[in-house]
Amino acid sequence: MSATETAPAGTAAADPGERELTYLGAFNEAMFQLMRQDEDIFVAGEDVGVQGGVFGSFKGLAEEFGDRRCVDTPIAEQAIVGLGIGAAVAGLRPVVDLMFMDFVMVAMDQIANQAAKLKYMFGGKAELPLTITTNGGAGLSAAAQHSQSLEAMLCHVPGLKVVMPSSPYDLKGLMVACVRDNNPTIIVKNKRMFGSTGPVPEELYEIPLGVANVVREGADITVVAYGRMVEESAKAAKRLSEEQGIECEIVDPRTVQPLDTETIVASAKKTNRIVVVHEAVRFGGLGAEIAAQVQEEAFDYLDAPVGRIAAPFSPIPFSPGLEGHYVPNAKRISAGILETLGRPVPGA
Amino acid sequence: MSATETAPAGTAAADPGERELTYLGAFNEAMFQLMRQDEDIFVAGEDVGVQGGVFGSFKGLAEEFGDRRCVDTPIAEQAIVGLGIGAAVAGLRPVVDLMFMDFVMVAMDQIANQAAKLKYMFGGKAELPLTITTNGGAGLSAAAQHSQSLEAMLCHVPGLKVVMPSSPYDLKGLMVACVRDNNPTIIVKNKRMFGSTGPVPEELYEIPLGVANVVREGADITVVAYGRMVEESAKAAKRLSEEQGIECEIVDPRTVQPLDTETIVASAKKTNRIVVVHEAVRFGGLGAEIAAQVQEEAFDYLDAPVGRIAAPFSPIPFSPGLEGHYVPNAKRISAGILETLGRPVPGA
Amino acid sequence: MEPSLETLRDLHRRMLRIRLFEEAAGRLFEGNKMPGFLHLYVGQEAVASGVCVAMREDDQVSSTHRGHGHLVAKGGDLSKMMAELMGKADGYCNGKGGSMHICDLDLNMLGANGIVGGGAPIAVGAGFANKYRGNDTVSVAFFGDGSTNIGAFHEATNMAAALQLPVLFVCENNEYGEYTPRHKVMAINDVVDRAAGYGIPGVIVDGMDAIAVYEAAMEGLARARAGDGPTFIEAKTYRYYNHHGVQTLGMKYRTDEEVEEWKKKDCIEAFEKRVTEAGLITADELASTRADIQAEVDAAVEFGENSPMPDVSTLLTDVYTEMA
Amino acid sequence: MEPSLETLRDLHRRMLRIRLFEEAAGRLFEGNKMPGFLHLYVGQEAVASGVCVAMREDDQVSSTHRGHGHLVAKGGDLSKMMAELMGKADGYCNGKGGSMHICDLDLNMLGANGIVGGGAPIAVGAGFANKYRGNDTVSVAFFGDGSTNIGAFHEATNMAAALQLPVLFVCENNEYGEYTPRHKVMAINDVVDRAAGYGIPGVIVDGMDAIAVYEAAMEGLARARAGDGPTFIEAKTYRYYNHHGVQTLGMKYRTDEEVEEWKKKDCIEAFEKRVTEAGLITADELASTRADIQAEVDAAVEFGENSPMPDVSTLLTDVYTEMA
Ligand SMILES: Cc1ncc(C[n+]2csc(CCOP(=O)(O)OP(=O)(O)O)c2C)c(N)n1
Ligand SMILES: Cc1ncc(C[n+]2csc(CCOP(=O)(O)OP(=O)(O)O)c2C)c(N)n1
Ligand SMILES: [Mg+2]
Ligand SMILES: [Mg+2]
Repeated sequence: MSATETAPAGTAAADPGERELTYLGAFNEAMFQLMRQDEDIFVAGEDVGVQGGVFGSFKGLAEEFGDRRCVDTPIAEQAIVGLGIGAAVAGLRPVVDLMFMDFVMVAMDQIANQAAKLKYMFGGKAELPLTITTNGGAGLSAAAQHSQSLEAMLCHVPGLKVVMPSSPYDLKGLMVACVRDNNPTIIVKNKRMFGSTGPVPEELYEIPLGVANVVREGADITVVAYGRMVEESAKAAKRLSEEQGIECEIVDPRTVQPLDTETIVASAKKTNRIVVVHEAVRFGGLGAEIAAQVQEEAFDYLDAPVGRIAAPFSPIPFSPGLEGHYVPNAKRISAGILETLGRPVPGA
Repeated sequence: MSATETAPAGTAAADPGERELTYLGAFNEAMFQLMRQDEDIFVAGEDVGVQGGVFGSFKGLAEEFGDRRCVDTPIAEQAIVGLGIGAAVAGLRPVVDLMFMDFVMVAMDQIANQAAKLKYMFGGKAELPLTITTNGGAGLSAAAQHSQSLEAMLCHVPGLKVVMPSSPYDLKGLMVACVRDNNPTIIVKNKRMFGSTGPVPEELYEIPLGVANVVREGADITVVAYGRMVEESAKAAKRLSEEQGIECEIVDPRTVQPLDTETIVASAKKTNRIVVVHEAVRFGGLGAEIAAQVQEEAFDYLDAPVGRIAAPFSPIPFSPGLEGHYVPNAKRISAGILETLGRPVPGA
Repeated sequence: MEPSLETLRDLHRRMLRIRLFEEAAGRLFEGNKMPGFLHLYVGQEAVASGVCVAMREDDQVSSTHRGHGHLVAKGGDLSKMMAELMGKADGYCNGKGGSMHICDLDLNMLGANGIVGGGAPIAVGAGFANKYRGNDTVSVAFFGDGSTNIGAFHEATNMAAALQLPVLFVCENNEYGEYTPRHKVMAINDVVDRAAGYGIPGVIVDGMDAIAVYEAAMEGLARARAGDGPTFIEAKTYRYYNHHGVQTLGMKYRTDEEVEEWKKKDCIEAFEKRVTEAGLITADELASTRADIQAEVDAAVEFGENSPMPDVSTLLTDVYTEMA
Repeated sequence: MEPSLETLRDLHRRMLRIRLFEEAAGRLFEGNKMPGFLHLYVGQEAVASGVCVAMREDDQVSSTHRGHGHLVAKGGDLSKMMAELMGKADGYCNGKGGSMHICDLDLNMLGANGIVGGGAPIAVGAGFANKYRGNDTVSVAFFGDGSTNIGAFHEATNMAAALQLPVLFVCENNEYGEYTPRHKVMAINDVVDRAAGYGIPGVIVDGMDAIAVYEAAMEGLARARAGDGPTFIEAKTYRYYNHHGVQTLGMKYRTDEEVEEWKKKDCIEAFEKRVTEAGLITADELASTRADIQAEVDAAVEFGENSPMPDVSTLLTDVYTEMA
C-alpha cells in the first residue's frame, strides 16, 4: 500500500481555513497523518524517538507508532541517509532526519553521490521515495556550523528535489508532497520560524512540488523569496506600499529544485524589475541562478539588473551583534528593492 | 622556514619559454621544487607514496623525500583532510590529495565546515596553509561518481579558494601559489588534460590567485571558460574567426574563488556580449554567478543575455555514446556563441 | 552443514561463470572495446559464490567498485552485463551506469558502487526494511579490506549492530587497497578484529575455499534470520589482476612471487581437484559445465558487441521519477 | 606515579575553575545573558583536569561542542572565555565563535567543535605535525561516547594508529548522546572495546576520579612520546545538566535517581574528601582556593558584561588571510 494510492482525491492545496497551527505543529501534524495513512512510512534520526526530535518536530510519534516506526539512531549522518536509501530501494517510504542543515555536509556523499544518482546510474530501474528533513537558517546565535542555508549546493545536484517552506500551511502541504514523491527530496524547515503561526487545514493536503506561490501581487517590482525571507520580504513590501506607494509582487518558489522559472519570469515580465532574496551566501547562491535565468528569459523586459539580497561572503558569526547584520531583514530588503527601482535608499 | 619567505624574488608569471611539459609533468615538477625549497611541505593521500598517485601526479616524490614527506594514507577522505587541517594549524604546509573531485563530497564536512571556517570562527587567530589537490572533469567513461565538476559547491563556501588550471603553465604556477597561500585552497586538475603539453619554465614561478588571464583577445564576444573548457573554447574561437570572421575574447579566470570579476566585466563592456562555459551542470553552476555579476555590473552594455554553455541537468552517463553529448565541446560552444550573437546556428 | 551435491555444483557453476565472464571482459578491455575503469574480480570467486549460494533469492546484496563478481554470483544475466560494461543500450543500466554501477534490482543485487564504503549503508537500509516488514530476508554487504578504514563503513556496521538488523557483512580481504598494502593503513593483523568493536560476532574464513565461505555464510545468514543481528565475515583472498585493468605481474606494490603463491591456491582449481578426487563430480561433468559457460560468455560478448550505443534521446531520462 | 602534592593542588584548581566557571555561565544563560547553545561540562571536570595536568604545555588538544572544560583545564583565560560566550568583542574569538568554537591556539587548545567527530581528525593532524618535526609533543583528542559512532572518529583513530602518531584519544563516556542512551546506539558494553579494532591499547578509567584519570593519561602520553603510537582512554563520567542548557532533573530520557546517584560520586567533593582525610591539603587551603577562583570567575563575568559587542566593521574580516 503506497501513500500515493491511498491519497484522498483532490489533495491540491486545501482552503487554509480558520484553524491556526505553529510551523512546527504543522510539520508534526503532517507526520502523524502520513504515518497513520501509510504503514510504509517511518522516521529515523538522532533523538527523533523518545525525545521527539531536539526541536520537537517528531513529538508524540514514538508514543503512537512505537520504536519500530520512529527510530532513534546513532550519531551517524552518512548511515542515517544510507539507511533511508536502502530502505527506499527495498520499497519503504523513509523519512530521515538531519538535525541541522549544516550536517548535510557530513552526509553529502550519501545524499549527492548515492541518493541523487541511483536512479540514473541504474538506467531508471530504481525508485527512491526518500525524504530527508532538516533545519536551516541563521539568527539564533548558533554560529558557523549550525546556521547555514546550503540549498544552492543541493540544487546543483541532478536527482534531488529541494523544498524550503515559508509558512505553516506550506510546510504541511509540501511535507506531504515530499513524502509521497518517489524521488529523493530534502525539506528544510527554518529554525527561526518554529513558533510562527498560521492557518492550517486539518485534513491531509498536498502542495505540488515545483509550483511557485504568488504571495502578494504588485505591479512595480518582483521579489523572489523563500523560507523565512518571505516573511521579511512581506514586511518590506508592506512598508514600501504604505510609505511610498511601491507595490511589490512577492513570488515564493517554495521548491527551489525544481524551480518554477515560468512563474518567476512571468512576474518579471510584468513588473520589469526583480530582486531575489535569500539567507544563503550571495556568491553562488540560488539568487545567481534565478538572476541568470531571468536575464536569459526576460532580457528585453528588464529595466534594471536583477538584484540580489543575501548574506555576505563570510561564515556566520556567533555574536548577535554581528549576526544581526549578517542575515537579510526587512530593512535590507527594502533598501535592495529601492536600489533596483533606482530610488533613493534612506541612509545609504 | 616558510615557503613565502624563501620564494625567489619576482615569482610573478615567468616567461613560458621553450621547454614543453605535460600538464601532469608540470604539476609534478611544482611538487618537487616546492618540497625541495620548504621542509614544511609534505603530501598525504591514497596511493601517493610508492605508487606516486594513481595518475602519477606524485611520481618520484617518495623516492626523493621518503615516506615521512610523502605519506600513503588509509582510504579515509575525512581524516585525510583533517590531517591536513591539524598539521596546518600546527604550522606545517600540507598538500593533501583527494583522488577524484567526486570524493570532495565524502570529505565535505572537513572541507567546508572545518577548514573553510576555522579562521573566522577563531576570530582570525588561525592560519591554514592547506592545499587540497584533486582531479575533476568528465570524458573518460568514469560515470556518475568519478567525473564531476563540483567547483560551484566549493565557491559558495566563504574561506576556500578554488583553482581550475587550464594549461601546464598555469597548473605549475597556480599550484605554487596554492601551496604558498596561507588559506585553504583546492586545486582541481582536469583528468582529460593529463597528457596535454605546453611550455613550462624550469624555475619556480607563481601565478597569483584571483587574477584572470585573457587567453585570446577579440572584439565581438567574451567567452569566459576555465579548466579544459578553455581549450575547447579556443578551438571554437579559431573556427569562428576563420569561417565567419567572428573574434572571441577568451577570459580564463583560472581561480574561480576568488573570481576576477573586474577582468570579466571589463571584457563584457568591451564586447557587449558574453557567454560562460563550464563542464559542471548548468543549474547552479558558476555560470549563474558570473551571469548574475555581469548583468549587475554591465547591464547597460549588454546587447544580449549572458549565455551559459554547460552540462545538462543529469548525472554523468557512463556510455561514450551518451557522455559525448553531455560534456560541452567546441561545437556546442560555437553554437552557444552564435546564439548569443543572434546569428544562425548551423544544424539548429 | 555438509553441502549437498547440488550445492557443490552450484558453487562450481557460479565461480566459473564469474571467472570466464571476467576473463572475457579483461580481453575486451585490453582490446579497447570496454570504456572506463575495469576492476576485475578474478581470484576472489569463492567469496561471492560461497555467500550467494548460501543466500536466498530474496536476500539482497550491496556491492563495491569490484562488483561484477557479486552480480554474476547472484545470477546476473551475462549478456546484459557485458552490454553494460561496453556502454551499450541493452546493458543492465542502458549504458548509463557501466562497470561501477551495475545492478539487477530484480535479483536483489542493489548495485555496484563507485564510492568506497558507499554500499554498506545501503545494505543496512535494506536490512532495516526486512526487519521492519518482519520477514526473514537478510541483506549482505560485500566490501574490501581497504574500505573498512572509511567512515561510512563504520557508521553502517555500527548502525546495523545497534538496531540488531539482519545484515551479513562480508569483508573480502585481498590485502591491498589499490596500490597500498594493508599493513600500512591499519595496525591490526586481521580485519575481523573490528567486529568486537561493534559488538557483533566475527569469523575468519579461507576466501579461496568456496565451501568454507558457504558454511560461514550459512551461519551468519541463519543468525540474521533468527533475529540475532549482524555477523562479520573476513574472507582471506587475493585479486590476480591489477587493481584496475588486466596487468598481473611486474608491479611495484606487490611481488610477482606473491601473486604466483596465491594462484597456487586458486579457488576453482582447488575446488575441482577436491570434488573430483572425492568422486563427487566427474572431470567430464566439470569440463562440460565449463564448455556451457564459455558458450554463454561468448554469446554475451556477441550480444554486447551487437547491441547499439544508447540513443542520445535517453541522455536526460531517468533523472527523476515522474509523479502522476 | 603517585601524584605529587603540587599535582594534587593543580588537579583541584583546574576542576574547581571549570566548575565555578560553568556554574556562572549557566546562571548567565538562565538569565538570558548568553546567546546560542550552552553545553555545560559540569560533572565531567575530573576528565579534562586529569588529562591536562598530565599534559605538557606544548601538547595540543582538540575538543567538542562541550569544550569549555577542556579550555579551562588547558589554562584558558576565564575573562576571555566569558566574553566569548556572551558574544563580546574581547572574547577569545572576538565574538565570532562562541561556545562551540572557543579556542586558544597559544595554549595549544585547537578549538571546540560544533560537529560531532569533527575535532578528532584535527588532533590527528597536530599529532602528525609533532611526529614530522621529530619533537615529542603529543596531541589529545577529547570526544564523547556518542561521537564514536560517527565516521570521522573512526577514520581519525585508524589514521593515527596506522601512521603510529603521538595522539591520545580520550573518550568521555557520559552514557548519553543528547537524549539517547548509549545502549540504543552501540551494541557494546564499554566504548573501549573499539580500541582493539584499531590495534591500539585501550584502558577504562573512573572519570569521576581525577587522580585515576591523571595516571592513565600519564601512561598514554608517555607511550605516545616514546613513539609507540596512540592510546584510547575511556573515562566513565556523567554530565549533571541537560545536554544543552541548565535543566538537571525532570527529564524523560534519564531518571532523576540516576542523576542523584552520579552526583554522590562528584569528582570535586570526592577529591576534597580524599586529600583532606589523607592530610595532604587542609580544608582551609581548599576553601581559600575556592574563594580565589570564585573571585576570578566573578571578575570574568564582569569583564564579559563590560565588554562591548563586536563592531560591525569586523563582520567580514578574518575570512581569509591576506597574502603579501
Ligand atoms: C571514497 C573513495 N575513496 C577512494 C576511492 C578510490 N578507490 C577505488 S577502489 C579503492 C581501493 C579499495 O580497496 P578495498 O576496499 O580493499 O577493495 P579492493 O579494491 O581491494 O577490492 C580506492 C582507494 C573511491 N572509489 N572512493
Ligand atoms: C555531525 C553532528 N551530528 C549531530 C550533532 C548534534 N549533536 C551535538 S552534541 C550531540 C551528542 C554528542 O554525544 P557525545 O559524543 O556522547 O557527547 P556529549 O554531548 O555526551 O558530551 C549531538 C548528536 C552535531 N553537532 N554534529
Ligand atoms: Mg582490498
Ligand atoms: Mg555522551
